[in-house]
Amino acid sequence: MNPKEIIAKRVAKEFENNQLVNLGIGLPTLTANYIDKDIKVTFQSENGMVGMGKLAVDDEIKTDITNAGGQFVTIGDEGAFFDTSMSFGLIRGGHVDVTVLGALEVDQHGNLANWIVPGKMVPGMGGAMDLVVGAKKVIVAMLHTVKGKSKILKDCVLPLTAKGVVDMIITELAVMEVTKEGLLVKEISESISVKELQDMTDAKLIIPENLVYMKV
Amino acid sequence: MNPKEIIAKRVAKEFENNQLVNLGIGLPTLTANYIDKDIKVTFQSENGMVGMGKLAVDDEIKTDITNAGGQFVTIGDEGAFFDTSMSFGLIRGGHVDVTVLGALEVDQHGNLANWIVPGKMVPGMGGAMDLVVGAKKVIVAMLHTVKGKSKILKDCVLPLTAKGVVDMIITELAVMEVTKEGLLVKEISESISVKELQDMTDAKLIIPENLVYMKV
Amino acid sequence: MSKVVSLNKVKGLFKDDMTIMIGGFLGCGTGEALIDTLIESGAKNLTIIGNDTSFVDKGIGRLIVNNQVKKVIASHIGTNAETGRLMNEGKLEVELSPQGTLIERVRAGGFGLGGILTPTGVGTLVEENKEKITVEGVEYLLELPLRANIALIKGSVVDDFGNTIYKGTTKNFNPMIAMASDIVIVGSQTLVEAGTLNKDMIMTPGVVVDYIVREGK
Amino acid sequence: MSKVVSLNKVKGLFKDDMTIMIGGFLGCGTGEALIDTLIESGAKNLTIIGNDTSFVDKGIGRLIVNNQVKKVIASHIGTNAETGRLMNEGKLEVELSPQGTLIERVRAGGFGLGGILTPTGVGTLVEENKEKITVEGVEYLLELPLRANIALIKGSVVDDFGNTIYKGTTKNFNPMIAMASDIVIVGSQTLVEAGTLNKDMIMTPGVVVDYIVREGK
Repeated sequence: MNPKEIIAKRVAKEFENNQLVNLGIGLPTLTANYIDKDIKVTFQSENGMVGMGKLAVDDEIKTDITNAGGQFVTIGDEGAFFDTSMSFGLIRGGHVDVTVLGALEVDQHGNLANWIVPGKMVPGMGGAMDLVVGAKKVIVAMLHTVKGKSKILKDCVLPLTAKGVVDMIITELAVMEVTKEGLLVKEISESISVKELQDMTDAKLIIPENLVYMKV
Repeated sequence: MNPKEIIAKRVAKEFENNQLVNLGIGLPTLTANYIDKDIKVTFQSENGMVGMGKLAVDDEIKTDITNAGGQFVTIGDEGAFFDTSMSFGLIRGGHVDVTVLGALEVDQHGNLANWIVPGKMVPGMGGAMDLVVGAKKVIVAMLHTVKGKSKILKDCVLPLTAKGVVDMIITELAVMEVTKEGLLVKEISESISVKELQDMTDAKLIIPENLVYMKV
Repeated sequence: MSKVVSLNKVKGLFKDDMTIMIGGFLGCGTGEALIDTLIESGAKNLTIIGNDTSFVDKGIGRLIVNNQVKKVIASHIGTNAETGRLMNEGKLEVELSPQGTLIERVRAGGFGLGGILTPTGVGTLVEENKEKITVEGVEYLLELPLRANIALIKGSVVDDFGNTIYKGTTKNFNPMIAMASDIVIVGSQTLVEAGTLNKDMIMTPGVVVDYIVREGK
Repeated sequence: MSKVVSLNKVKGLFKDDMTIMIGGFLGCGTGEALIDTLIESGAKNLTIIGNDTSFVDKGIGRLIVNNQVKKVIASHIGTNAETGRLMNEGKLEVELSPQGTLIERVRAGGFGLGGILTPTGVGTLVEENKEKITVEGVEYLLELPLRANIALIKGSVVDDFGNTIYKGTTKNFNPMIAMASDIVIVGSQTLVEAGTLNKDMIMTPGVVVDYIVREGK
């Protein structure tokens, strides 16, 4: 299993029945493929629908039904369309149970940086700032390191997307919860030791006695 | 012609083609009966529609279509239904061209008092405060006096509905515009002299050279 | 688990001292079966948020007459003499809010806004105890969000996932109230299967609805 | 006088230095015939308000490529490399607003609000030069209204009074933009007679629409 698959599979276990879920583009979107059959969640697309289904193919395509990436998608029986004002009412108003996003950096205070890449073009925050402020649970799903450097910091260096909003970080190596005391490791990959995990992480990790292995 | 009929007929002349109009209950509602056939206006009912038609009778009645007084009404081809948020978006956002309301008192500064009757029950302002603040043109339609006392004051005594919002006052005796200098009489009833009009009015009236008779 | 339940089931949700938002404009768009159920529950000291207190024999008006209400937040109480009488006797607290302001406060509560600035009420009694904020030379009142424990919604056509269509002028406060309450109960005039509604007509998506009961016609 | 006019007629409305709001999300819900017409008008130094700058060959993106735009107010410009390039060369001013904030600013402009308080952007670059207001211990940004001279709307089904229905995800910014502009032009995908639409589906009432043109499919 490649690292992204591990992350997507583990994130998928976080979803509970009847939740409204918003997935960021890229890796977060992959998590939809691994949700247990018994768990029924509804997906929101912030451009204006709930009940979003898979990408539309062939005669499923309706040019008036797109996702937030501009791709043609389907909509399920439980779905509804609405305008941007309502869509962000759902988001900022706390009606979205879980949002899953990638990050450039996240820190032990739950701060998140994922919208400005230094020296690169600034694409704009789109709906990300509202999503992480509004959703009841914010899960950052990302590789633990980039080019050998930890993406989990004591304090974010890049411009923030939001302050203190991240609830959980899921990487290919660990599942961590943001607590008032700092980053609490809930699960660790069987492939590494606690010391190795800490060595690969800039932020100080809290290791509980009941630490378990990460199952995917 | 009774005084209320005079007022209603004169108010009806203020409407222009394609305007969106909101009429208060009572005398203002009567004005709809006197609009020139060539003038096509659309009526808003703040409980959630534009294109409101006449009261519904017999098999026109649909229990899901009511006006702001709770009566069953019809809706025209140009009409649409919406929720209260949209309805007051139209009102406060300046999309309503004209609103016509009654008043307990109005003064030379354009202040309006029409929601608290002293010593009586306070019914609540309903949509009136939003309407007079938001509509492009606010016309007060009322009898000039009550029990011999002027309702057009130098300064309102009763609690205000809004400050400086009235554009025009139409009574059975005169048509007056609120200007920065004070109340400018535009038209006067043939039945009285300028002196008599001033005697029946608490506020100081400005009488222009080109004063004309009120035609209904 | 289906969201469609009996009126008896939702009766158990009503508790003393709760804040309840109720849709409707002079009763048009109010679920009377839900009002019956709230009366049967006997819940007391309620704070009710709605456009008006309707008439003595209709909608919110019946809760007032039945002395279940401690406080009302509304834009108009003039059609229900009991509201005024109880208020004057000191038995009922009434907070009046301009209609356009009231719906924006409910919307702010449901849409996660900290408040809105409105020109309505400036220079009147409405501005008492409120912060005034000047933007580009114009004064506005800062009006704060409203939320409730339970919302009672009336839907004209509702599917069994809770997606709701409102016909005619029954919309009024219903769609916003459904966004601003912890528990949302929809009284369905007509109940259909999920997937059969026109998805461009749904004003309240089922994802915010907790319970669906059957309203009469 | 009918509101239904030719594209040539509305071309004359576009002037240099105007602020124009344009509906659409990555081009879905943007009237391309109206974009064609705005391009043909040659109007320059425009300020464009919309969700994004789409792609180089679609919607707002085409106006960027055609160098008609002085300033963009949007939530996202990442799908159109030209926007970034012109910005970096100092030829285009870009004001980024979080998507939920942007639509609330447009709504405030159209609904007569002086501003709204949002928690979004607190503690980030977005709060620069903005007033912070604390309500019940929580910090919010005061975000101010946006308005425009002209709104370009795309309607799926439009009647000849201007009543507009939006299908699927073409709604996005269109209904709010139609409320926040002095002149509202609707590009109709399908044009029908007034009175034939389902009045519970209309999101933009014809009373706010000034001109109707025909869009292709």
